[in-house]
Amino acid sequence: MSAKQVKDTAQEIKEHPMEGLLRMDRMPHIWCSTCGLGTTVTALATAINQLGLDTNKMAVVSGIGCTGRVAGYLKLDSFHTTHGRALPFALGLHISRPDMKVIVFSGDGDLISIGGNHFIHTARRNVDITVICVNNFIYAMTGGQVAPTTPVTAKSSTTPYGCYEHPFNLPRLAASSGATYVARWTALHIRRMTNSFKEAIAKPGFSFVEVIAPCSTLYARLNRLGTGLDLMKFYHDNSVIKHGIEPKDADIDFQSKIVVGKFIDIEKPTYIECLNDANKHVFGDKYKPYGGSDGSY
Amino acid sequence: MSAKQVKDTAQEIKEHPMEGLLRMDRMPHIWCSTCGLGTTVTALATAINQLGLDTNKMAVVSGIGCTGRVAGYLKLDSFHTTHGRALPFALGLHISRPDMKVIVFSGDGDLISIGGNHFIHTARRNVDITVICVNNFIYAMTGGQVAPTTPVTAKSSTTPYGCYEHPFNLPRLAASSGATYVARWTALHIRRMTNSFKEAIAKPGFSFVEVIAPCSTLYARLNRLGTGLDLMKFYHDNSVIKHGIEPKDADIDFQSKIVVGKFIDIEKPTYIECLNDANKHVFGDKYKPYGGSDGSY
Amino acid sequence: MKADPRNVLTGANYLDGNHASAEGAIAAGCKFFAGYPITPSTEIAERFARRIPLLGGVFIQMEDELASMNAILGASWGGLKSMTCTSGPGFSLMMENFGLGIMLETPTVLVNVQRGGPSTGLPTLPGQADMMQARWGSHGDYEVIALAPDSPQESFELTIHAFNLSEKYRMPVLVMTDECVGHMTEKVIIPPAEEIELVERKYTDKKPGEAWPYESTNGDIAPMLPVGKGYKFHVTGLTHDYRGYPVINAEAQKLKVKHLVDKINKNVDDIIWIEEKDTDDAEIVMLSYGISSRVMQPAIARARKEGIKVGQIKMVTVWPFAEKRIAELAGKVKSLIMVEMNYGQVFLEMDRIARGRCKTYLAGHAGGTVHKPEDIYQIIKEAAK
Amino acid sequence: MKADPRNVLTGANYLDGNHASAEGAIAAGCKFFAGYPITPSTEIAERFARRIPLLGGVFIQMEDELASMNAILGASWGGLKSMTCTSGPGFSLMMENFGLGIMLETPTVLVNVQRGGPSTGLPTLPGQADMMQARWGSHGDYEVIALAPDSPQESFELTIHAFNLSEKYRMPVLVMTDECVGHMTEKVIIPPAEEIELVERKYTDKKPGEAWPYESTNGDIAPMLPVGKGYKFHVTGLTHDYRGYPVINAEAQKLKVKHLVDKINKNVDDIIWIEEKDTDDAEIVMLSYGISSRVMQPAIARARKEGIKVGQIKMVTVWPFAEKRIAELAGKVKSLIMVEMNYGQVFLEMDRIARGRCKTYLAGHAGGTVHKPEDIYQIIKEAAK
Amino acid sequence: MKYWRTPLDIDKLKIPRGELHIIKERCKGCGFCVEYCPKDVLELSDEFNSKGYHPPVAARPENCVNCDLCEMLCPDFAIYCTRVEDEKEVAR
Amino acid sequence: MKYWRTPLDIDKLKIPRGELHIIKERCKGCGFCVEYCPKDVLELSDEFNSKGYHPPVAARPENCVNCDLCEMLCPDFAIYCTRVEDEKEVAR
Amino acid sequence: MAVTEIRITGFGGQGVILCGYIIGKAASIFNDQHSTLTQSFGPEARGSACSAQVIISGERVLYPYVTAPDILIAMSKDGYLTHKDKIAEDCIIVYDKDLVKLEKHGPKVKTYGVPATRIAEELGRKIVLNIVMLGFFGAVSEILPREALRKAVETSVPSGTEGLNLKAFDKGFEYGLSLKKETVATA
Amino acid sequence: MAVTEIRITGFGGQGVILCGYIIGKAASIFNDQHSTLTQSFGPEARGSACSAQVIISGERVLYPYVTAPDILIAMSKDGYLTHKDKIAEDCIIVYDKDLVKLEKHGPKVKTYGVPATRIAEELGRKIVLNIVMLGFFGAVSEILPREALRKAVETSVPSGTEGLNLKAFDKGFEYGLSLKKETVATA
Ligand SMILES: Cc1ncc(C[n+]2csc(CCOP(=O)(O)OP(=O)(O)O)c2C)c(N)n1
Ligand SMILES: Cc1ncc(C[n+]2csc(CCOP(=O)(O)OP(=O)(O)O)c2C)c(N)n1
Ligand code: SF4
Ligand code: SF4
Ligand code: SF4
Ligand code: SF4
Ligand code: SF4
Ligand code: SF4
Ligand SMILES: [Mg+2]
Ligand SMILES: [Mg+2]
Repeated sequence: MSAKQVKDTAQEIKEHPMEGLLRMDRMPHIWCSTCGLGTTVTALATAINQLGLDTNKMAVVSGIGCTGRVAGYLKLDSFHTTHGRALPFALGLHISRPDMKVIVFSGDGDLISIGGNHFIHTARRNVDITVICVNNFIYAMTGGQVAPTTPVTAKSSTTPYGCYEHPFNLPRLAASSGATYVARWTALHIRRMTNSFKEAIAKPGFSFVEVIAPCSTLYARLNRLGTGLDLMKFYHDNSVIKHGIEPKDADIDFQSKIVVGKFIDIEKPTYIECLNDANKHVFGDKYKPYGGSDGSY
Repeated sequence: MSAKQVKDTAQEIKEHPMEGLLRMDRMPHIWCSTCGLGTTVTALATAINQLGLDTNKMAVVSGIGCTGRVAGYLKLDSFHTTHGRALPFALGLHISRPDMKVIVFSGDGDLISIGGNHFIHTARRNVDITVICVNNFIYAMTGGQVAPTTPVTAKSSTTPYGCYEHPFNLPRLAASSGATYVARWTALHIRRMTNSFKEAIAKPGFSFVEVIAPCSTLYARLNRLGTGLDLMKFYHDNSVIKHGIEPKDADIDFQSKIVVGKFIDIEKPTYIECLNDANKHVFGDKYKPYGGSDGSY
Repeated sequence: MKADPRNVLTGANYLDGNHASAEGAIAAGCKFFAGYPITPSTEIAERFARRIPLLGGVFIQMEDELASMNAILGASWGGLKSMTCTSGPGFSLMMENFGLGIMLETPTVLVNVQRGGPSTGLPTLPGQADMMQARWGSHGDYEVIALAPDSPQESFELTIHAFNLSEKYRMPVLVMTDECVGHMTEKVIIPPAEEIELVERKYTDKKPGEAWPYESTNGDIAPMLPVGKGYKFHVTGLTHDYRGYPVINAEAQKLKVKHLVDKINKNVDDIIWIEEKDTDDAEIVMLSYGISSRVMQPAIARARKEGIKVGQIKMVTVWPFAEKRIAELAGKVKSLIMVEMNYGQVFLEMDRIARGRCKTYLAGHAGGTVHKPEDIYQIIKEAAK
Repeated sequence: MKADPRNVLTGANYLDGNHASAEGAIAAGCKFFAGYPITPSTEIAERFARRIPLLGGVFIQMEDELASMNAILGASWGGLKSMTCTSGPGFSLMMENFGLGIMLETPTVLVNVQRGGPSTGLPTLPGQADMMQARWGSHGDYEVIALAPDSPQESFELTIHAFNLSEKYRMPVLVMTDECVGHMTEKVIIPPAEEIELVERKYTDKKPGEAWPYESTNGDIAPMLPVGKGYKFHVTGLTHDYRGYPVINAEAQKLKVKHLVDKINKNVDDIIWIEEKDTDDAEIVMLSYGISSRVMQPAIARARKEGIKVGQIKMVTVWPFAEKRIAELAGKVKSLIMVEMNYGQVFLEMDRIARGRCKTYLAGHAGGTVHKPEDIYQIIKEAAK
Repeated sequence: MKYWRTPLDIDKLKIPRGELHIIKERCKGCGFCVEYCPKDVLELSDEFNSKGYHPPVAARPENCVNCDLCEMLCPDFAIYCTRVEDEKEVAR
Repeated sequence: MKYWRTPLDIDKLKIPRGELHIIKERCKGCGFCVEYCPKDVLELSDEFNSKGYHPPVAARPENCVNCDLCEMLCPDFAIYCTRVEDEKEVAR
Repeated sequence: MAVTEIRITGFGGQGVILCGYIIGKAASIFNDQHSTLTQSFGPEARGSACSAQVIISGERVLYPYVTAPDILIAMSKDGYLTHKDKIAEDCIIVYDKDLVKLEKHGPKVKTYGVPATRIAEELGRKIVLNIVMLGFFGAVSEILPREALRKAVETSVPSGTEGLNLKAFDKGFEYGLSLKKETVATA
Repeated sequence: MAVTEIRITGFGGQGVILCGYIIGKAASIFNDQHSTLTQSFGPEARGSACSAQVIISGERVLYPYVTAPDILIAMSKDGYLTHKDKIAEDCIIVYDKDLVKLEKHGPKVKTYGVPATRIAEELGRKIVLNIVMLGFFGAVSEILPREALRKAVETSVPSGTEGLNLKAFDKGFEYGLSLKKETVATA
């Protein structure tokens, strides 16, 4: 048998294929066992690798949350801002450096609860930012409180007897606000998710990918759903792929089928294109298309 | 000829049929000549009168703006809060007094720009509040800045060369967030608007009526659209009634047809119904349905 | 008015400061809690959410802190005792509408479980560096009431006290605790309901049509108008007159701001609650509040054992500041030492009031943990020189 | 570095303070303005919006003030000079993320055109009651730089100065003006571009892989890292080390907070800019800033005419406070008088520093209009007794 | 509160008639009432009120059918119409 | 960066083979890799790492086809697979 | 007069502020004086009372607000009524004849009426009433050179409207000149 | 001992805090002492190091944190390594045998190992490992009456799980007793 012995020495850390995109000096990360976040990060790193983009010209911005910690682990120019404010920070960064790809990596609470206003407005403006939202149906970082995504009857530390608020359907909200690319996958749809990330990053305009991911420590535990592994399986097995479906038909109920797929992929001028077109129209040749900071300041 | 001479004496002020619902001690109001706000207020007062509700048990909450001043003129328990925050204040008021009808009267900037997050979340929760948004396509109170409703190419003091941001379609945003009643009229659709106000107030749940109204001093002037009267006519003449249309087909462009009508009217349990149902389910008879403050404190 | 026995968990409980705060609020009759999670305050909300359904109240987790602050104002006007809790970042976000509460003269309670700042700082570790923000964090002139518990027991008691003060002075009241107290678990003795005295809200006794929402000036407290009873009153965050109607001029401004400031300044003797020990013969007086007032004690004990005459004042109310008493002491003692977990905040007020009549010292700390008693001791030694 | 002539409207202009601020920003090379309208500040945004398209920059009206504050931080990291403007209510909303700017050590400029508060207050009338909020409005410990112009001319100049200080000290800098100055139109002389000195941002000269974003402590200013150049750095609002990585403990907290505070405290001599007049022989020194420092002059002139030896200090930088000089004067003069349009804010700091060595007076005002010179005069008379 | 009324006596056609009340000082001369009166009852006057606006006058009061449109459209609560009791009877 | 490869030499079927690398100390024993390995290569070991987790071992390493699924799913960047150069030739 | 205080009063939309701006600019930029323009308007919105205040001085203006104006320009009845009693003893009142009905004033007060709204309406744009008033004010007050005011008008109105506005200015000025002549004649 | 300082260390999810809570409650509520429990956990999230600290005293506890624990309960290697050197001279170390490999300690330090995770796994719920540790700690430390600890367990665990937890407690306690006996026997 020519198979070599499995190596398991820590010396080989340097060879992990994602290491170029990860801050190895910060490993191990803080995420729990069977948390879906690490998997989603791998998918993003893979997407970036596969796109072959200049990683010097990419930035990631996060708010606060377990998901928000992504900015601390990805080896790009990376900004860990305040809770809910990743998008406006990213908008400023994007406008100042339109030549860079800006990715916002945010949790469901961060992005849609406290950050909800920025979400709808940045989408409305069709700002060329890629937004990845890890929806674990809960506020994980702070210990398992209800989120605007928590399905009805699901338990959280602030809905100890079961949630009774109607949740958002994030793809629908994104689409209604103006997003030009909208997709949803579970964390186990690893290759499809990676592909969506690639499409979203390549897309000029506001692109949004929701990733349904297990929070083992809080969501799974509070709802007696087993481990994150069970949840990972559960989400995947209970999902149906429906590309191009009307987002409003993609509501998520507790423990019922999760519709996944690419829902929206349309063309619409981005914020900066609109800005340049409008000014060109008004000022003619006097106007030099806006190009942002040349990076030299 | 038996027609009497037209009376025009100020003594008769007391007889104006709306006076029971207006704070006459605050007249004249601050709104400009040919502003559409007064007309909208009359429609609301008429709706309240026609519904025959106990006006002791109604409250109106506004944020800041020309529209926000409505709370100061309607003779109900009325709260002029801070810019953008009418909805959460109203939510607290409503939950504390579920027996009362709470109406939020808000401008497009107040409600959807700075207040956008509260808008989508209060709609999501289907809180039993009636929201009237006077959309004049601009920030009027502060002197005519761009709003998230300003149509592309329209001028404002902060888009002096024409707006280039994609605007929101408010009915679509409301519907996507969870509103159970959604309608839009122009200020000149006086009887239809009144009727929608009646339906919206009667509706249990989050009801939303958008009123397209002229701002003569700023929007009309900055865009050389004549007087408020011209604009009033313009909006009305350029509108088409399409009841039940998908809200996403009701985008507004600058100077193109405005789709008006009742778009959404669905049944869904309200926030307090959900709360009571959930707790009843968990606690059974131990749970007394939540009834709020009895008003005696 | 006595507390309702259904709301009171009478007996010996083993609770952390946050859970104790929640029990205090419930005992005080709080029926509406609008909050947004933030470490290290969230347990207050969580306990309230768990306890309130069978007590006839509502917990709602709002979309953010701005919404939370406004919701509790709305609910208070609607006739429910209401509260929220937060920590530094959320406290900053609440500041605009805390000001609305001040301006509308709305009773409500806000608990800030302080952590290390600025910005996201140290979410899980203590600080006391929001004390000046508590005093000055919203725009414009106004005065505040801020209490600081040093233990779960006091978290329970001062939360009730905060509700009482909020009704008495018709304003939002702050409980400024910190991560150490909030996450410290100790025995909390909850007395029987009949031993818990509550301040009832005062509503007008005038008839609709005759009553206005702000019928008092110069710091006198006007009774509130109830909603839904035909008063059809109006209130606004704009500068307003006794009718609640906006009046945009300097005279109205003077009347209103003076009233807001006088409410506190004229009642300092009623509001201020400080606890003194060994100040009679003291040459050095240590001032502190909250957890720091507790941590300084081993250092004081050591110093006294060595014969240094150290007295101490624990400020239960930090704002308004006990100006009169401190001024008096400044004229008598050799040194005043402020012990607080920040770079010198309440210290500034002590220092000002000392007017150079004694030496003043700051025993400060950047936060992240409490002072080492040793460090405080060294400052006492220094001050005793 | 000199200003770019394309950005400078050299010559005599008739501008109000707000338009002058906008011109100052443009002259300073500001290329990104994210704002949210609010009376009485909006004209700054409006002018910027009108002027910038042909100058290669962007104005964006954000959805709210929280977004505005964050957007300018993002743009600053992206390499553009950025700014926002607001007034009281918006200032309160910006406080959380002003703290982020402090923590990330991000150069940017925030102009607060003060109006009467608290809450919505007096939108169209002046106040100076956000001065302590400027100092303490965000949670946690930190120091700020706040400038106060007294005229459109100074609005122009101090906005440029604010940009310079923000780059020099790598932090957000506040321009605390007010409605009166903002809406007051006067001649503004704008010098030729080559007479306008600008501070260039300092970027690291180390190579990617070798450089970290916070390679300094104790108040030394570390050069920034540019984005998009392969540094792949990380920054966070959590307490962090020189690498920008979060470190959640008391030691890291001490290092970081001390650094933030030292940045200012060690450089007060460079930062503080006060203008003295007649202080040499003065028995009474009047302190003031912004519009109040101007309004007090007729009163001072009148008093001097009557032989009262009144000197004056106009504080161009209000924060950091000119502690050294004021302490010096307190030891020499009979009285210090603070003239400000609030109920006593910066006064508290003056009073503290006086340490009882001279009498201190507050010439305060609730806002809504400026002081009557007569009222100030009466206080001088009182102080001269 | 007014509703549309059904004629009680169908033998006689009652033409509803209205009496107009104009509160000149409140009027801001917007012209909504003039423009949208279905019976063309109103005209803007030449007169200025103290704010400098031209309030309307009922140029053809006899035509008023008490439809309330002017009242509902007036943004300044400056005009309203009451029902005239002595209605004109018209033979069928 | 790895892509699915098309066999170059179609006469011989190259079964892609992988060499597994497990960084035990980083592993949090979630079992994703074990569960989703299409070739059932992995098992959780009995061993504890210093955090108290059981890292996987390659129980059937010869079955590994270098599909990378374990690598992509691992939330802790604790496992990866490299292509083994000396591929086994299989007669068609 | 070392210091001249001017108050212009009217309601929103009448161009009260612009009128003040032009006066201040004429003094400051085209007549080498110091001037400070401040404004006060109603509760943020248009349509309510509004007033502009200009102080012209040989030295830097320190106190920015008008206390007792030497000149009151009244474009609305409300504005006139609000401010009519807070004026200098020898105040010059310049008002729109059709909008403002004068009340009794002290003996030293001089008053000059002009049908500015009507003149503006005749010019086809009611909006230039403020510039008509301004011209009229220039002629009757004589505190600033006509050319300084004209230049200030020219450089302050929206581009494209200079002609109309200068015409309005001249109309007002001429009206003022002839009125002055009359007054002198009848004096 | 007037004051006993105890540190419990492990990682998130192991129930470290609950373990401390039960000890503190046993002392405070069921043994008429004062006790203060504080906790420190990693950067907000689970999965990282976490520790609980209990101070038991006859008087009110003033300084709330442990400085040099008299007892160290170690449920993870990381936790043990982090805290092993900051202990009292005569500290009692109680540790999970399978998770923690002891290093060298001073002569006065007493150490007691228990295969708590394995015992918990045998009981069918790995999650009760903290209660096994607790029982074991109770037996070997002898600072609190067994009954006080049992009552504290009973009133602190989620309702419905009392039986399992008491079983876990007793298992740990018994293991501790027999180990103690052994130690005494070999001593
Ligand atoms: C202003 C403010 N409010 C609250 C918090 C506390 N906080 C931190 S993370 C978080 C929620 C995280 O939830 P989510 O965004 O869903 O991320 P997850 O942890 O689930 O990945 C909250 C409320 C904060 N840091 N700042
Ligand atoms: C926190 C805060 N930001 C900004 C403002 C200033 N402000 C007052 S009203 C307003 C916008 C009003 O626009 P809209 O809601 O559309 O009402 P409108 O005046 O058009 O009726 C703004 C920005 C404020 N009062 N508070
Ligand atoms: S708490 Fe939940 S979301 Fe956070 S790291 Fe753990 S499993 Fe993941
Ligand atoms: S500014 Fe516009 S919205 Fe405001 S009152 Fe005037 S016309 Fe109406
Ligand atoms: S009531 Fe009708 S008919 Fe009569 S004046 Fe008014 S709009 Fe015209
Ligand atoms: S609608 Fe009202 S305000 Fe307008 S012209 Fe008629 S009466 Fe006057
Ligand atoms: S690479 Fe594929 S086949 Fe090989 S161990 Fe990983 S998952 Fe299994
Ligand atoms: S997926 Fe990674 S962390 Fe999970 S068991 Fe496998 S190697 Fe360990
Ligand atoms: Mg989440
Ligand atoms: Mg609007």
